Amino acid sequence: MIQTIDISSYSAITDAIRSEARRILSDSTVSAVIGYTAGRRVGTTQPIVITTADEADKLLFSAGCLNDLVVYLTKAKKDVPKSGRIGIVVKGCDLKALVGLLGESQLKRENLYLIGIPCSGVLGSLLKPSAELTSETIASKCCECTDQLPLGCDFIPAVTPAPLPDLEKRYATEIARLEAMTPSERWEFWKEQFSKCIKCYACRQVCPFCFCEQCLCDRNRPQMVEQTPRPSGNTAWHLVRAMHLAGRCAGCGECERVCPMDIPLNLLNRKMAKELKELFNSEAGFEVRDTGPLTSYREDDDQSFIR
Amino acid sequence: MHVDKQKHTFEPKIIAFVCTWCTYAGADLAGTSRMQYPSNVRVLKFPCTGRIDPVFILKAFQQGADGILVSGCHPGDCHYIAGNYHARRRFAAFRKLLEFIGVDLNRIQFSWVSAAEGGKWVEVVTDLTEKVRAMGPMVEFKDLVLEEQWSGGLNNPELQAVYEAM
Amino acid sequence: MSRIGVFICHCGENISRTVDVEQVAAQAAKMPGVAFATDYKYMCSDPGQNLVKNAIAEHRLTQVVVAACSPRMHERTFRKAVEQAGLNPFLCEMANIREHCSWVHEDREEATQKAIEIVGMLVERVKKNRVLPTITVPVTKRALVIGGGIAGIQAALDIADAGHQVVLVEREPSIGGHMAQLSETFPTLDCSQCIMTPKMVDVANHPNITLHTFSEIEQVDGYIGNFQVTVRKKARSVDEHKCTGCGVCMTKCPQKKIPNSFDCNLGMRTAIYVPFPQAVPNVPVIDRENCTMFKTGKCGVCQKVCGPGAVDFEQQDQLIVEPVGAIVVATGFELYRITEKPKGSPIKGYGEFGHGKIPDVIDGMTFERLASASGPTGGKILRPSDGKEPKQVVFIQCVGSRSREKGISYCSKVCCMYTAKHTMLYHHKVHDGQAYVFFMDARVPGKSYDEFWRRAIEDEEAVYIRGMVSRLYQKEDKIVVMGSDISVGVQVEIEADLVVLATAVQPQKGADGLAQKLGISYDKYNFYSEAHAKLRPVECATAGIYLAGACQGPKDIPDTVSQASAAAAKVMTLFAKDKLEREPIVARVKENGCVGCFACKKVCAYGAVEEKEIRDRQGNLIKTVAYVNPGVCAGCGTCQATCPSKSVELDGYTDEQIVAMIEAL
Amino acid sequence: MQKQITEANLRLLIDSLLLKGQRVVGPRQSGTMVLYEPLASASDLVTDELPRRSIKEAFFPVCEDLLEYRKEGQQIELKDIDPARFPETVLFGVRPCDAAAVPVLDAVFSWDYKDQFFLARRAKTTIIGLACTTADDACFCTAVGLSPNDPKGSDLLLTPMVGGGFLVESQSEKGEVFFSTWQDRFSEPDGTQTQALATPALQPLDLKKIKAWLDDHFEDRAWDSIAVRCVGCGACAFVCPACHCFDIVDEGSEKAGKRRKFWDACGFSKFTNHASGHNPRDLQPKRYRNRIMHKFKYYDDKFGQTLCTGCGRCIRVCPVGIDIAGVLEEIEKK
Repeated sequence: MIQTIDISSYSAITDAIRSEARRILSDSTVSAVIGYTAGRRVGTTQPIVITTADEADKLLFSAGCLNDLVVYLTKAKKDVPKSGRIGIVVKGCDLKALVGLLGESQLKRENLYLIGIPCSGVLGSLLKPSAELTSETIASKCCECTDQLPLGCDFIPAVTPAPLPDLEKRYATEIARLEAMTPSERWEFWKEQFSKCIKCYACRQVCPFCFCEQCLCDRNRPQMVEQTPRPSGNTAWHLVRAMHLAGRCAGCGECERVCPMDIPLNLLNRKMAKELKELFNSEAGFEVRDTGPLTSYREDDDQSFIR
Repeated sequence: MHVDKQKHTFEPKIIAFVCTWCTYAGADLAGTSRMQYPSNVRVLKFPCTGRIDPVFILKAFQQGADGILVSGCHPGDCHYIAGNYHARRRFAAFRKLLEFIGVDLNRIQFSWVSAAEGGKWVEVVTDLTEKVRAMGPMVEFKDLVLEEQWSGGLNNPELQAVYEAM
Repeated sequence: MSRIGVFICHCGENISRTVDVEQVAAQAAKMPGVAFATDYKYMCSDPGQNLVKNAIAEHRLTQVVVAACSPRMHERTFRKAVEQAGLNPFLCEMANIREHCSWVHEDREEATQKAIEIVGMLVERVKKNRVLPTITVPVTKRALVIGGGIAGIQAALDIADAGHQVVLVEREPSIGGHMAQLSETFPTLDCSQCIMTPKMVDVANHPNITLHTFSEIEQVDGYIGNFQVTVRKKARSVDEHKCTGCGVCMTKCPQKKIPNSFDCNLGMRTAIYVPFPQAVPNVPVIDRENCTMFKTGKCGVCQKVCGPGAVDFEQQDQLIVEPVGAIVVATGFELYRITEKPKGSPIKGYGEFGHGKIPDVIDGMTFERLASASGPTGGKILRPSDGKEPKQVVFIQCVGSRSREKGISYCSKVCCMYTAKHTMLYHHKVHDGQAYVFFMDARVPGKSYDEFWRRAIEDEEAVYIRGMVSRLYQKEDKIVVMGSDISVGVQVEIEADLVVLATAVQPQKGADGLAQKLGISYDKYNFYSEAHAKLRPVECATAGIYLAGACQGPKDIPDTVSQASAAAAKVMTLFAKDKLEREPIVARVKENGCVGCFACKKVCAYGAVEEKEIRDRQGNLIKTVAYVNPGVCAGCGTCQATCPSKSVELDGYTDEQIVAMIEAL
Repeated sequence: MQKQITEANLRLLIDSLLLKGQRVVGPRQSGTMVLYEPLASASDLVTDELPRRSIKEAFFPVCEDLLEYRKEGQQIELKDIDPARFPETVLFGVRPCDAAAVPVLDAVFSWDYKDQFFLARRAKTTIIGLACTTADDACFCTAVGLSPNDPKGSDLLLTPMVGGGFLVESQSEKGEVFFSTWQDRFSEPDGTQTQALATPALQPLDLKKIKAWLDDHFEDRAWDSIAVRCVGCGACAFVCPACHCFDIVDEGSEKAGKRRKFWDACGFSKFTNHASGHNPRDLQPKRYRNRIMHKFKYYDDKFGQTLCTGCGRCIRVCPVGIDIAGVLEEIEKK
């Protein structure tokens, strides 16, 4: 049964973001605010960087605000002004990525002004942008969300998000389905998925954690991963990426959303997150961590797989 | 010790990634002790298991490895204090990833072999070789290397039909 | 294109018996980049090495692969030979076709094929080898010793006697540490102070030793051979250079009732004080918390009576930067307190022993002060509550130690011996008294140790009861000790006048903080970790830092002194050269690609990774990147496998070299 | 020449082609997407959805081999790929916005350097276009001077008729040949009305005015605000029917391998990275500017054509909602 998701609070949130952005820009608390603005097509939004209080009314929050804006704070985005303190609109999932970047020395908390969103969910895709937010159209990450209310922000609109209805945990279901397969069935599944890849690197470019200036996969001495968009190089690329994100990925799901070839990339990341939680009791959250599960160890870590 | 000299139809390619201080030395000991084991294994020496990047394993599979061994110092014995602890976590995670994309984990063995364990080296290598030999060739990655997008390929199955018609 | 020379060794018949060396040479000659390939009976012999050297000249070889035994055997030999022929030694690789091939395979065909493939891998690898220059690091021949107990004193004296400058830093107002507190020492029962104080004086008088007491380590920068250590010299309120140590200030100080921690709070001291009469330096310090002048602004008696005018109420903490080349850490131990359950520590306290609320339940160190001739009771055993001589004393061993449920699983090593010593000292002083000892088992290995322990039982009449005490409680002026004697399986109840707990030896408070400043590792109890438990027991994994004494683990005095001298010897070995030379197998950061996530720093066990700021010509910060200090890096390469962009690369084991080998398969 | 064909005959035609061993490529359901892919039978053909990727890959594959190499001793052996091996192909159901891009690509691939791989495939391909009767809010062919039934690039153009079947118009010699080869399947037009064409919402853009602004505004602060949100992926370029940048790389080992050509995108930060490490387009606004300049100025300067057919794919896939039509409107207003 398709359920409608209650997003009636989004207009109040939009108002609150605007007035807060106006305030922090006019009193020079921040030099810029990164937020969402309306796109030309109905129901779409796009990221915007505003630097004056007059522009505050361009900001909004809606079910079409899919992007994880945190990517704009990383070194991969040199062109976003980074002088002074920057205001940024973050959903709970986005904030976890931001917290991860704080732990990896990519950002300094004092240089940020966080405007948190009490989020009721966003759409999974903007291919059909005017869709209503329902249990069908909602993003998969929202179905498993436990962080509707971001913690530790400088400002949060005084709105309590309506609790999400009981939604099917799509990733958990899909991971369980794949886990139940034989290895060769799983290989066939992923082979088909990876063969679709055209190496547009949208997954990498939107990922807050892909902040490397020199991606391993762009290197040719040595060529660790084949650069060409052929099934072999594609598989290596997605495995390397999953491995590099293991223990870091905060689950914003942007890689999967932006993939023009519909590859379920977040499935890999969710699977790794699940395993690292089980193995090392480590998961992304709102607390800044000095080390991740793969940059630390315990002497009594599991080694049942080692002879 | 004499290895049975029967000839097999399939001889797997086994690649071993080992640390220089423990497992490489353990393999040396197996040699000085004149122990015998299958000749399928090719050893790559690293300073420490901490240096072994999962990408190398992918690369080895793409290059035609049928089985892979990663071996280093026992916990607490690392020449570099903790390299093997980091490796242990890294590979605990990586093998889960490989499993998830459909690699049969029987093809990858992790072990601790100390400089004194020449015998264990022989056992580990022999067991892995025999196990992989029974499993047959690792075709998945090799097949991938031959795969193409439809538009770029000249040897796709559908094109073969076209050529035959021509 | 490369011009590689491949040299196949027969190793007598060791290789050629199972490997067709001629065929290997013939196949090697066909490998891309190979300009010359040959085989020879004994490649490591002089003629064999000359063959390599001549071929380098004759065939203008750019790289060399020697296919012979294990590189662990002869890599140095051939690299040296190659160097003599004018090539960088790191352009030579060995293919192990003996230990890994001819000796472990019998089938000639298979072994030959494998040898060819091994050579092929090394040929591809050596193409990617780079010229690596030897790394040299200058050495400042000046040592820092942290901690002025017997370990620090011994290490400082040894290094100073070897002619090197030593900076000795002690947190307390005087050096001496715990050994100065002890009465007699096992197994000889000689007076601790009698053997300790001359060494303390030696330190004070040694021309090569700079002593900073009442001082702590503020910051440590640099690396082996080149540390910059900032020492905080706390305000003593007494000018060390002016003070003559006459002691008038102390006799006149009106504040006389301050418990003296040196005497385990049994004796009293003044607000201006030296912790004990034989203190070095013999310069008092004002305890600002208890001084009337500091509390109320009125008094100043000490200043008035001080002839040389040494008392200085205005004195401030001083920061002194000491350049040193090596550091000996000798911060010692403290005793487990049954009252404390420190937050975040595994320690759980001992509620069943009264939480320290029963005055006549004391620890071993307190007993030492009671037994000491210079102690608060003048060497008489008098119990703290009423000053009476105890007639029944119960000693309880393993309080804290070897008790997983209380949070400490290790053995404190010294307690069995000192408890035996305590029973003897007690018996000597209270002839009609009876000592009981509850023990799990006696751990008394060591020269004359077992004899000593037996003497306590056999000659000095101590009653040893095998079992643990379950509970003790105050009953009028007695302490009822309830325990079990497991050797006979009965419950025991003793009405004691005094109970002495052999509490566990723990690292000093703040040991973890100091370790973080030094960049050395420590275990879950905060004992400092040696680089290798067996083969490098006095070195830290962090190059240039050495360990002495109980900060590394519980130790008695002989072991402590031995380790201190060993650490000193390590320092002297380091100082024997003007420059430190090391193999250039170290990690290097490619600053172009580094984004400063410092994953490398997180996984580096050696603290070799530093943060480096990159600035443009105007001085604006462009980015902060990782920098690997080649003097500190040990070359494990864990950083490289961790770096997502591979912006740190381990020379000698670069991705290019490894991938080339994999691709050769 | 004009003819018409019933839906059933069209499908029979496709199956006949396949039976003859001809390669037939058309829109087909591939997992969650519709893509141009070789059809196994006429029933694979999907005619109601614009494929996610454009038809350009029929001539300019995502990745293709150019040569093989092998080294032994001091010898290097090279083996060329023979373009004559490319099979004859019929492309069915190509949308006008895709077909219109093919002549645009012809211009660049047969300019001073004749790209034998592109041209060989091109020569062996017949393009059968299909006019659009529906459009979504990203479609803007009419805004860049094309139309939902634009014949540009098609050898034959199909237009759906009321009540089923298609009106077929030949646009080239290849189209005529196709008619004559398969004449049994077609019939003469009976005057049935064609269905109403799609009507993309965006008003026609003044491309001359836009180019005039671009001519003068290589340096302009507007680029910063337009491109600040661009994250530098290649999604737009890769789904674009007209983008044609590629890179060449050798893959394999020291001993043997292949030289390959594969899609590249001007949005990538390494696109113009020099071997020295210097990058003239060091920031994303410069890269995005190049994208717009190339499409609406440089290509026009050189070949008198616009490098955009208004298919709207880039708008649909852009991760950060960059809307090239919106950008053009903005420039037009300046």
